Amino acid sequence: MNENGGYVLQVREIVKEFPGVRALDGVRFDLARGEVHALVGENGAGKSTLIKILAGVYAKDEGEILFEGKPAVITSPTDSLRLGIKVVFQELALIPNMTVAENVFLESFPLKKNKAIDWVRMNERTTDILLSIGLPISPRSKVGGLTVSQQQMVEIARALSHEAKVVVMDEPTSALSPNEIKFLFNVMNKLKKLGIGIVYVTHKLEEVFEISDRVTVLRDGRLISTKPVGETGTDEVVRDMVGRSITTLFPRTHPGSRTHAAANAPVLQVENLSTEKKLRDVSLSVHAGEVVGVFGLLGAGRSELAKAIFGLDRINRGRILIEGRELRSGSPSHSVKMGIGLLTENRKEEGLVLQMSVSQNITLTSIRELATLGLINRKMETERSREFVERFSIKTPSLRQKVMFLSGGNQQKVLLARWLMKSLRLIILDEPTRGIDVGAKAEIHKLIDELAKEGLAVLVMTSEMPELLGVSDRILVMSKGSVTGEFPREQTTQEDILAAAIL
Amino acid sequence: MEKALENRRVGVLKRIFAVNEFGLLISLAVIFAFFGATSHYFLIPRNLSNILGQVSLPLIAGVGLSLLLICGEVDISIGSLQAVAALPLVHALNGTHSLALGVFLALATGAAVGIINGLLVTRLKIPSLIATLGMYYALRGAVYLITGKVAVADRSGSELFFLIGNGKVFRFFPYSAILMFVILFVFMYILKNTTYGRRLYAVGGNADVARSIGIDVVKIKFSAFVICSVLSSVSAVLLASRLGSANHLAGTGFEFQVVAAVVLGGVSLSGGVGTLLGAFIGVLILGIIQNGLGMLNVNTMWQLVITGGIIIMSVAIDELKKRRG
Amino acid sequence: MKGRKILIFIAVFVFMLSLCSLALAAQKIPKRVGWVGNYMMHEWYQNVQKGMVDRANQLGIQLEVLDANLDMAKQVSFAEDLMAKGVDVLIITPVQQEGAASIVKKAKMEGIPCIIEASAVEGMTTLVAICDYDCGFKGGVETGKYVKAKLGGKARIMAIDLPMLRPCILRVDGFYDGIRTVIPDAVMVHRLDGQGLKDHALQVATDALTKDKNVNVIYGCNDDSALGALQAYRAAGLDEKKLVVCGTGGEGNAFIHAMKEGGPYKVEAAMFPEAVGYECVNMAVKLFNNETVPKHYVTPTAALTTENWSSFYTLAGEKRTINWNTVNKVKREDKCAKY
Amino acid sequence: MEGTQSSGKGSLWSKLILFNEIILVAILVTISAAISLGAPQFYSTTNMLNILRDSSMAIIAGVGMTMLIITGEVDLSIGSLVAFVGVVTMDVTNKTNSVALGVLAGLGLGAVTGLVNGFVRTKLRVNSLIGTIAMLMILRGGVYLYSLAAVQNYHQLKAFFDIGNGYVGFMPIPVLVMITLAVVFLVVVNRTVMGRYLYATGGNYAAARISGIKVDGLKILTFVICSVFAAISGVILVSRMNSGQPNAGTGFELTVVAGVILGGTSLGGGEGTLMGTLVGVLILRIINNGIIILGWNQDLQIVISGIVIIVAIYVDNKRKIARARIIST
Repeated sequence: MNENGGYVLQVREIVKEFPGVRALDGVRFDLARGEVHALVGENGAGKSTLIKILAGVYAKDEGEILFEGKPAVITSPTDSLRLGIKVVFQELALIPNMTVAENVFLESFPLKKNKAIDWVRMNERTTDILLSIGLPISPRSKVGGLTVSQQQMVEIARALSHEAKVVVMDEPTSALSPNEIKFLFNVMNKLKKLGIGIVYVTHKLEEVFEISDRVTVLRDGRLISTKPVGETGTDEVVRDMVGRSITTLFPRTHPGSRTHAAANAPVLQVENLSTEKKLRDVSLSVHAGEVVGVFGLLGAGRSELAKAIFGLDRINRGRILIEGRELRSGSPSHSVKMGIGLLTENRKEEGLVLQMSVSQNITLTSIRELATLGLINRKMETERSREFVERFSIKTPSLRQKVMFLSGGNQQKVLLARWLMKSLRLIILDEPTRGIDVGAKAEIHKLIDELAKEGLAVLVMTSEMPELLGVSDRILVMSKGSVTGEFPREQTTQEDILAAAIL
Repeated sequence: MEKALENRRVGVLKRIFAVNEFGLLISLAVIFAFFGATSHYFLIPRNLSNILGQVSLPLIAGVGLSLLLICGEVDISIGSLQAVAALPLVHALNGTHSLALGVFLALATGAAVGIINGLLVTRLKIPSLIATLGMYYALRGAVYLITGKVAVADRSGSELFFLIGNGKVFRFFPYSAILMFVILFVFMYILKNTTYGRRLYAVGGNADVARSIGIDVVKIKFSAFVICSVLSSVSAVLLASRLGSANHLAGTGFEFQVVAAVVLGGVSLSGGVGTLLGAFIGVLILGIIQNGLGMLNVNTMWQLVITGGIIIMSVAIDELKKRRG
Repeated sequence: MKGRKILIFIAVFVFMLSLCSLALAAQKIPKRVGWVGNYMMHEWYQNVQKGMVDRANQLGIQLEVLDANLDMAKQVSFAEDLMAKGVDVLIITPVQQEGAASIVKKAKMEGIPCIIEASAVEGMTTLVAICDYDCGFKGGVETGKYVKAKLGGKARIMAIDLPMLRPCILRVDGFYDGIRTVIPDAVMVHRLDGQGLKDHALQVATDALTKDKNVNVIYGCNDDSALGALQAYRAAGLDEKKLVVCGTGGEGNAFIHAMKEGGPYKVEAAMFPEAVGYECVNMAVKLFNNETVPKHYVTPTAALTTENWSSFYTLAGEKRTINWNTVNKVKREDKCAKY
Repeated sequence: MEGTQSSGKGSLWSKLILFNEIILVAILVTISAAISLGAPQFYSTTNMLNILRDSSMAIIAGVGMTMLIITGEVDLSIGSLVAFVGVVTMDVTNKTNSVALGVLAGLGLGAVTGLVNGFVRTKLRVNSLIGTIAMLMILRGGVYLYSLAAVQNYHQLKAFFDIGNGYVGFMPIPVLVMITLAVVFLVVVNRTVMGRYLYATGGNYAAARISGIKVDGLKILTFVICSVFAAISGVILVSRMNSGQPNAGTGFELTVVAGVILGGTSLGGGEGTLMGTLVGVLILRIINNGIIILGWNQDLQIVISGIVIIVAIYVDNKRKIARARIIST
């Protein structure tokens, strides 16, 4: 055992090829017991390919995997689970219509002698496991009704339910609020104490340095560096990731509030807005050329506010004014006419039309402008979309490529392009950089800045503190469906914001 | 705070699910009461026992179809199967006078068809609606070709064969109904308390997830196809008994009747959702409507209009509830 | 003098009346008769029902009509339902003859007399129906005569069949044999499955005419089939002067309109649905009184032509009325040539 | 995902792969060739025109159905609608002695039906598969309530006869109607904003809605189009039959849906082409026609249709996989 230095998992010269691309090119990676090993890199660097191989989703072309020093054959998800490798993907592997307990024991339900499912034991053991990671939820509740972080915990509970030795986490925090992240880190430390090795895939470097012991950087399918976090720093890691050093993550060239807010009338005015869903008496205003950041813990009502302003949800009380004219609620098509755009937090479900091409997705909202008498001018369509593909440097083999084959970052850019092709007054961005790599993040922040500069009113809902402080001119904090604080960016601290967020 | 949030959610869900079957029961009760009030004959024991016998056919097939729908697939070839499966049964009866052999052959035929459907969908990756639509044509045509459109009457004189579809215990409880309840309860148990049953839901709820955690999705779906076809051929046996023959016209429109019934019972066409209790109620509702309208001598035109209307209304009400939560 | 005559007259009259009433009293009348039809929305059965209702009303019988609507399972269920309702006599029109055997058996067990209409069923007591083969035969003969007289004696036939149902096959066979008694070298060019529906008949006939449009006789196992094929013939732009059409059934008013038109529709092998219904009720009464009845009670059929149809039916608007005394004069087979 | 070696780089091959209807066309050609071997009459112009005239009804209905299925819905009620429209058209023509009014009434009925179907789907949220099966029953009952007997053609108006049986030059009028509609809607679906919206709505309802598309309105409109097109087929059929038959159109809905599916339109929505539907319907029609011309047992019609559907979809799936490869590399 010791000849492999207590490593629970060793990956040697792994190669994986897809038609046209070499996704992994002789990557080495190893993980010790009770270690958190961060795995970072831009999209397309090969992170997800690597963990998919560990999960048994893909089969490796070359190289070998040692598990506890012994060569391991992983050809199917079952194999990797049997070994004791548990991968928690971003798209959580849960069945919404089934209970927590069922999801925890989905691979193998506890059975009675007569092979019948032992519901009592299943529920008890689930409760125990959940308590052991400090999550007091009923094993009988349907997973569909849980928050994202709770659902993650259910997956981790699943890992514990069949004594996993390795847990791989694919960007677990991208959908979590700060204190949920704290909670997750506590759980991770608990796992460490149990001697479980954790592969931690993330885009948030600050987290890398907070939780992990070592960090490995991949780029273009190659291994760039593996260092103990003590011996490296953010800039170095970023340089390794993108191959160049990014000057600044949060460029700001637009004048910001000071000039505008005073000067012109607000583009968006929300007065005592209340909805069935959640919102209680929310009032706010956004001016042209201003970026307003809305912060709130999960369940605070950020997304609900975004949807309500856009007119997706019917409102009970209050009104929404766009440049003084009242917005008819419950009719998105009307909102779009009024010049509002919404980028929702879940790209795939509410954004992209997956089986449509890149260009068709880009032009979806503005197709009318590209048509005469309803007839689409194909030439114009291609030109315009090409223009945006270049301006946003969207990586795609062709405009005809189905958007489903693009990486997360590029998909997000496609959606931004869709809205920016239309001339808007106000754009609402809900978690615009969720699950997007550093490089793309920076580009999107740059775009936000440009939008404001062009005189758009921008409303950014985010749960990422750096992003919030980075992009916004003004910061609104929400809690339990109402606005609990407003700060100008200049004079505020994380503490103030969090204080308001948990009011 | 999370706990509170959590509990509220669970509460809501609990209510929804309670309400769903409850709502169905209400409509069932209303319909039942209506016919009870309007027809002197509806509530007499004799008629009630008839209803039990009559719904047993669509329900037995409906159990199989529900399993299939729950794991995210569908089979519309079951109508044609009614005609196919009866052929070997009656031939065997006439030839060997062995009911056991006949039934075995009928079920075997069903299994064979199920295997074909399963292969088409799981191996050749053809959407089940299309694959089984193809089989729906192919099987019916095959029966016409084989029989030359001449029905095969049962000449075995086997009393038992007559009884399985027509007989009643204590002149009240139809054999077919007993069989129906046995099958219903067995599969209720399987769905609730066996790994296989829960995996059906898992696969229907999200096949990718199921696959990713090592559930053999192909095997599960495949088995569901076979079960569905076998149960359909069980109802085919009952039908053959009720018709006293293997009939090339048997089961025309049966597939839609069953699909409508189970969907009415809240089994989702998109998979992962539904209970056999719901399916049972759905079948009962349609069965009672047919019987009741008959008792009132309502002509076919109105029967069609009313049945169609009730289907739309029931589903609409169900949807409304789902949205209300 | 005068007065006594009148008295005697009255006495005699009263006596005769009482005799009649005795005669009536001798025969019990069932209170309720139930009928499970196979396809009540079809015009044929609408007219069968007309005949049934008329007779039932005359005898003061309550008639209960249910419709299997071509669903055999439903037919069995409805038969059960009627028995549960406790009807005195059951009339069944099988959706498919072998499919009704168990109903007959059940009725026997219940001791409810059961009449089969249209097509024979295993173990039945009695069948009320036409002779399909003979009906087609008559049509064939009449058509043959027309061909000999007007179309130069060569007959090339397109028959629209409904192989799904035995009776239809018999009709087509009968027609073929019938026409050959007049024109021995008549040829069956096409024998197609039109599913008894006008649109399907139209479609298959269109295809068949493409294969070989050298046809001068169209026969349909029911009126819709014949008329559908006629439409195909017209659409193909063929000469209607060189064609004769013979339909079967006289199910609705369509054939009367067609004959009035003066087109090629010259012969109708009529099966008088009203008579069928009428006789079914009579038979119900007989069975109810346990009288002995024939295994097959044959109802009249006749070949109608443009000349004589009006003596059987009168059409006012869309309401047709059957002329009983001509129909009752029609000679009936005592047994069918083929089953 | 699973490997097929068909990702050939041969440019001709890839061109073929990229051409959506290649498989169908291939099947069409093969079957036609096979039939004409056994029966030379098959290639007679009359037969070709007959096939076209007879398919025109299913194709016209198929155009509407394809659009509807692209939006992720389906309409199984058209079978009964065809009969109802026929009866109403015939009856109104008799009463008013005007073909125009009769046709108008028929199409009006179609539009209303479509409207109802649309509302049942979008407002009552009833799954369209179930909702329209119910509507299938309701309409079939309704047409018989309207008239139990087949409605005869009283005035024998020339115009009425011509709708289904007339010619313009050598071209049967129904075929002309079919071609016009097909061409127009090929453009609508492939080149217009509405077409794009159809695909978007079927592809991702939520996304389409957020993109400012009036999704429910669009669906209702498509239901109406589908029903009106079915009604047009109904009018053609009644003219060809020369009487309003309440029992007409049985199984028509399945013929059309089968044709659309065979044409490669996925029932999931968001995918499909009118070209495919055109070829798909033709294939099924030619199978029926061929078997009669060959003088085979007619029961083979449904058997072979069933098998062809399965095979075609299977092969076309393989093609789609290969296609995806070629584009993405």
